[in-house]
Amino acid sequence: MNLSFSPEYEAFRADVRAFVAEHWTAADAAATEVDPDSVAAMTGAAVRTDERAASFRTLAIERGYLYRHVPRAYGGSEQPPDPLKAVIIAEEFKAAKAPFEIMGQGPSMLVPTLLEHGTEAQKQRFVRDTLVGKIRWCQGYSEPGAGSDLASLRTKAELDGDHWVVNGQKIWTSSAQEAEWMFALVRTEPDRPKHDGITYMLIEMNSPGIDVRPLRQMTGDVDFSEVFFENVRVPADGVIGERGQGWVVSRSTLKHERALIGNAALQRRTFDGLLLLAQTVELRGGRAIDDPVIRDRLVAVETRLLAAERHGQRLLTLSARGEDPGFAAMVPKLYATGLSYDIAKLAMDVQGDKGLLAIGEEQAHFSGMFTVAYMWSLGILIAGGTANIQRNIIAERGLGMPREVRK
Amino acid sequence: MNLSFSPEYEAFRADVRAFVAEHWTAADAAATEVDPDSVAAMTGAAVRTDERAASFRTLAIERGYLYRHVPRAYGGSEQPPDPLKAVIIAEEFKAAKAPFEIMGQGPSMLVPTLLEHGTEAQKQRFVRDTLVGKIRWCQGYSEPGAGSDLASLRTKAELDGDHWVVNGQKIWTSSAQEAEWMFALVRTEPDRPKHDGITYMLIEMNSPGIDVRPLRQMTGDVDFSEVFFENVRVPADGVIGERGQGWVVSRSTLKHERALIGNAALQRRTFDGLLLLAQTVELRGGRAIDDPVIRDRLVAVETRLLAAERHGQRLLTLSARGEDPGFAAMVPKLYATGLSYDIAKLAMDVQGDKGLLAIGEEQAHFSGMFTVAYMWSLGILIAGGTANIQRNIIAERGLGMPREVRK
Amino acid sequence: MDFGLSEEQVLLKDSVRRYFEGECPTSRVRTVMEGSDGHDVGLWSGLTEMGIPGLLVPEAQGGSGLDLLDAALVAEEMGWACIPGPYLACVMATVGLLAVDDTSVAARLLSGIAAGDILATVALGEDGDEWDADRVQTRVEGGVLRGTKPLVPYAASADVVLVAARDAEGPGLWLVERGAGGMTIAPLEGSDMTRRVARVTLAETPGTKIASGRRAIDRARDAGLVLLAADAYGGAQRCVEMTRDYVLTREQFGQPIGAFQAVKHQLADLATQLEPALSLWWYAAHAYDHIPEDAARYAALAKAHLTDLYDRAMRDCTELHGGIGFTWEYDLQLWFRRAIFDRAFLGDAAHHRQRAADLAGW
Amino acid sequence: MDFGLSEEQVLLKDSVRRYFEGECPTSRVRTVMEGSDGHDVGLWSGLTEMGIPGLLVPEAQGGSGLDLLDAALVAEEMGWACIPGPYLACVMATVGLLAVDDTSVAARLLSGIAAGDILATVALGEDGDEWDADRVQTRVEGGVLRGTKPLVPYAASADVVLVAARDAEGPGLWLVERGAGGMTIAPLEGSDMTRRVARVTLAETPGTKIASGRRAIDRARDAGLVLLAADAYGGAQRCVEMTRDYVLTREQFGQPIGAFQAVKHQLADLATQLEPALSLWWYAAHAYDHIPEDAARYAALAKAHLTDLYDRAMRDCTELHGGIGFTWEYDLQLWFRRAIFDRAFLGDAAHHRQRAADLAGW
Repeated sequence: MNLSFSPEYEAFRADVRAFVAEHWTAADAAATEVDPDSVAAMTGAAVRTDERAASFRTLAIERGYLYRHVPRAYGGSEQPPDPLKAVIIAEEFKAAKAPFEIMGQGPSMLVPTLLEHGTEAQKQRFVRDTLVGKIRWCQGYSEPGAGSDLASLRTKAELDGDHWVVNGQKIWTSSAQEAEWMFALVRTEPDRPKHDGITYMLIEMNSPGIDVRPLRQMTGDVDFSEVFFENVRVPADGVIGERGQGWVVSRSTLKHERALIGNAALQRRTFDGLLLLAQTVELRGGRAIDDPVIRDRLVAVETRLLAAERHGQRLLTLSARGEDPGFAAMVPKLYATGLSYDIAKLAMDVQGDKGLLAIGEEQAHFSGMFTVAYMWSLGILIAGGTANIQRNIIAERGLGMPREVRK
Repeated sequence: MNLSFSPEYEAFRADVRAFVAEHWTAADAAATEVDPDSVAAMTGAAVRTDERAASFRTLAIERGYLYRHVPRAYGGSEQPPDPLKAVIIAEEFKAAKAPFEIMGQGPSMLVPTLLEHGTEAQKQRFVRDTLVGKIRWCQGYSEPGAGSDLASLRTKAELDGDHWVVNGQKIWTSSAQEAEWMFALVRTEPDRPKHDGITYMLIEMNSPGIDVRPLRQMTGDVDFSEVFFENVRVPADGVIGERGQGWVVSRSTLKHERALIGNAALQRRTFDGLLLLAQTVELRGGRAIDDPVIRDRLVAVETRLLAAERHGQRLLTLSARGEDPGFAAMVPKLYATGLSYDIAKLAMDVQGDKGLLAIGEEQAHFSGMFTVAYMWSLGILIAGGTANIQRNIIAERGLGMPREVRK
Repeated sequence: MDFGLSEEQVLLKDSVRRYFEGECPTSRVRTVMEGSDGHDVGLWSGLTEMGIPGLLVPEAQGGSGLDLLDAALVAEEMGWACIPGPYLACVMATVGLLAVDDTSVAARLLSGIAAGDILATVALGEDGDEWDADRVQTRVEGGVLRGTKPLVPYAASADVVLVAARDAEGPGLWLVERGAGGMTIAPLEGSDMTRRVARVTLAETPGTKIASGRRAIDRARDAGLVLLAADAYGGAQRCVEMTRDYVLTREQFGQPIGAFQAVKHQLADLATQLEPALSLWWYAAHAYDHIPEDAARYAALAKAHLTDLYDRAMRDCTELHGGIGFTWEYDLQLWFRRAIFDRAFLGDAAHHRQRAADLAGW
Repeated sequence: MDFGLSEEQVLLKDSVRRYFEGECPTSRVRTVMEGSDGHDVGLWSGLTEMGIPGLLVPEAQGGSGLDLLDAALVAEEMGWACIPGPYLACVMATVGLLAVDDTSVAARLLSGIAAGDILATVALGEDGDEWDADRVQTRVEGGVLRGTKPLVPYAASADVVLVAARDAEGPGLWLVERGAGGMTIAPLEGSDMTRRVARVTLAETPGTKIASGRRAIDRARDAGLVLLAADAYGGAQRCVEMTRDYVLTREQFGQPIGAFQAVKHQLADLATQLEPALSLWWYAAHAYDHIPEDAARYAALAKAHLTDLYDRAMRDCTELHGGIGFTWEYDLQLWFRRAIFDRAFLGDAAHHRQRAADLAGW
């Protein structure tokens, strides 16, 4: 066990740091500052995608720092897998507030799918533009009748000459209003049961017949939409993988999504805010953090967070060593969702009676940002498969317990 | 809402109190004292069954105070149902430490069954002697392969002339060593599936072919046994209800058992001990109860206990009014089992490092009695159907949710 | 010995529930939420016709002279139906007035409250989550009040505010009329817009002392605690019912999700924890009027326990709903917001548990 | 950057596990439990041959000079296999000796420990759950010790006892040899008879001061905390595995009970909580030797968290076993007892959380 980096990696870190220092100035970094009390800081929404950021990203790709798993032919930097270098790059870019890989569903979900299942033409057409943010994507999986159970999808596509004609409805589509394209699962073989007959399809969002209706959330914000399809025509070549094989094609992307949500960075950010809050708020004549019951709860959630972070280091090590992480890789998401809720709930309690004030109310502590975290912690419970689905997977695939008996 | 008793009931209380004062003297009460620190006090095991107690019970039955639901013809006092009078009698007897109804499985489980399903001869033969403790019973339901799932019973009885011949094994039989008789469920129709073909049978424990093997528990005590049957002969008339109808006959008794376990009296006793412990134990220079985290947990469990107790009063009121308690009657057991564990666990923590000392170790606080409570709280989780079975019942019968899908 | 509701109480509950079902569906709740003052005058006058604001007002002042339990049963129904408005403020002010020294002033106000002519509220807490009468910092000297009350329910709508303050003799209750000089009312946005609060600043504001000592303040607070507990119970029960209905309808993997054992057990656990809690707040309400030695302690216990359960119910019910429960349009979020209010207002669960330990003399 | 075990560490774990599987099934554990001193000399000498008592002893004194992480991996395996004996005492004494001022005495003892000739233990805590060096009451005046140490591991078997005490200069560590005058050792019965404790009374008992200040005491305690965390992890993992195997075998209602969703989810939740906790105690062990600023705090966090989880694991696993898990004959109860020891010894979870908050300077 050795938590420092070897000289080889330290040299690599120095290179990265020098590169960033040269190409992303203090002035750039200052222009990226986000008010630490803001809702954007809490939810991690502040990512720069302007021209300045795009040109920096292009340089960083050339240098081999971003999109390392993507071939140069498609706009990546095509580096041999090295999880430690990846961590070093992420740390250095973050420290300098420099633009990093865009974390949206396009680069993190669609691109791996295209690389694995797409045709040469599809890769050329989409990957590069997606990586630098020129094409933004939304995901069309969930439907009103198919949340956890994607096999029940009803949105259908029928072949009419050289086009598919799509009819149906998607729901919980994030960024549907901004996205130029959607990657979607649609049913193309209605007579085949369940998982069979689903096709993975790319749909341009400005196609006639698409109606995007924003869904307002509990927090009052709009992050999701319903998307309605009425005779939407999609060219026949807008399919990834084989027709009817969408289920298989989609499964690799889901894995990516889960890894994203299971990352403890969001919990760390909320916890650090909570700690500051507890040191700031005065309750009944003393700092909230000096209340022994709050203090005890604070350490208890911090301990779980530290365990999650160290667990992430263990997973990284397994990955760097090329070992199979097995069970260890299955738990982060379920672990993090419960933790998110408990951190946010404690933050609500730490505020005392002022916890009842709304998001954005200036009399509220930190403008009510912890109410966002609290409500989002419930959203996280739901995103990427509910906790019960996670428990099924962990029990069945992780612990080798019998599969569900179903009608 | 009125928590005092009406003059009519206060007059009744005065009668009971006078009766007890006359027939159960201070000397009798003193002889019944149990060391409050003892394990017996914790588990409520101290019940007098000697001659003096038996003669008092006989008088109390004559006066109409005990076994009020049992006809006089069978040794009860045959009173009109009146839950308030029942409560008053229990309170007054308890205050005077006077012998109350014997709480064993005979009076509380077998007697109601006999009264509902027994023949006249069976009632005459067994009820009276059971009520005064002359016949002690054990219950033969559980088997190694049939715990929660009684329909899987394998102990079988075959008719051979005018006797049944019993072969098989029972487990978790409490008081098997002391009991003169067992009431048991045995399979008499092996070709009929599941619940069908089970018969409710009375078996004399000194019959040849019965082997009782004590099961030592986690606590080190022996409260349960395994009972083996090898060609045990039982007279043909030793059956309650119809042959093959044992499942129906047994269900009424299970209801009684659950009500017993759901009662909050045991949790109250443990909590009162815990409170005394927390006020007595010194931790790091102060009373344990002054530790704010312990104090918070103490109030939290006390609140749940108070809710359980008030809930009992609500159920009593519903019963006294002749109203259907519905859902309210289904929850006490599950509620109490979780509470028992949390009270006992807190008691372990309140003791600090001395919580590691064993039951009976004199350096331990209260001779380690809370370790008994802690271990028993796990036993209670299991007794009378596991918590998961309770949750099924509550969800299905209480909340109207769908029954289990099974193979 | 009868630990249950009387026929009159059941009737009161039923009539209130029917009124809300008919008059205040969640569409109306949402309209009031979006309104400027969170006070639906039409709804309130309907309640006034039913005698609700005057439930606790003595018959001599035109009220019904009932107990806090009756008022709490109405609060339970408001929790069930998510009813917006100043009911909590009204009840807290009423019981405060019932405990004052100056009975003539009180009698006038109580008549007005029962008649629906006067909307009264209470300004008890202060910055730093301070709700205890002994820690009030608002000062009275020469007949004028100086201080800040950060969370006053329905201050902007109220005709009179009963202010906890202190003078040379210690804490007491002062009457401040609407529009009194130097009083600034800044409405705040809360997560729950069905119960409004405002920050009230008193700068040399004239007021009339109506009670000396902490009793009137304590009575108002304890009544508030019981009402919040009852509201939490009603709300949590409603959410369990909504969730039960939802999981029986919603199908996934070829069956209603309510057929999955995990879902059944989550709801069974929740319902099992809630059911006995009903008796806890019933008793707290009953003790408030009839068993003085238990009143303050059970009010604290009931508020702490029920708002903990409400929070847990909202977590579990939102999770069981999946995405729909996280939307603005679906009504579950209305109760989620209400749970936040019930939990935070008048001090949180751990604080009341600590008070309960102190009150027990542990 | 490598947060994982080395090949040597994996080998060490494997060889220890194989040794326990071959030599110490639970039948042997039960025999030792029932014995008078809880110390199986044969088992211990087998461990000595493997170099276990000397893992942390410098090579110069015949040990392996390894890290606390290595010792903790052995503790994990002991937790897994429920191994009885004085290993915890031995490690705590060893690290105490590594931190003393008088290195000549330490060198002699460390050689003996590594060779298996000397069994050493530590007497740190005092009545009232006092484990902090600054609160030690045992007094030293004129070269003799006076005080009581209520929970000394394996005092009855030990050749030397390192006693935390205080003289005019403050706290420190004294060496007391077996049979020293005025030392009374009263073995106590614990719930867990695989780790014995005794009450040691010192009445004018001669001792040699080997360390001044609190450092040696703190190091011994922190090592103990990490070892208890590792033991808890191993034990909890073993119980999850036993329970998984049991529910896959046990049939009810025509299927293994492990096919019921509720059972699956209970085990999945438990395993999910346990898995990241491994990394927590790994880091605590690593910090103990290599990251001084994190050492004390992570030791406290790991002990608190892992023993909380062990307790929860025992509750859930016992429940999932049903009646059999409550019997003396079934082995699950051996771990249940071990969980009680791990949780209580060296101070409970809430205490260590409070210490961790203080150590963070919050």
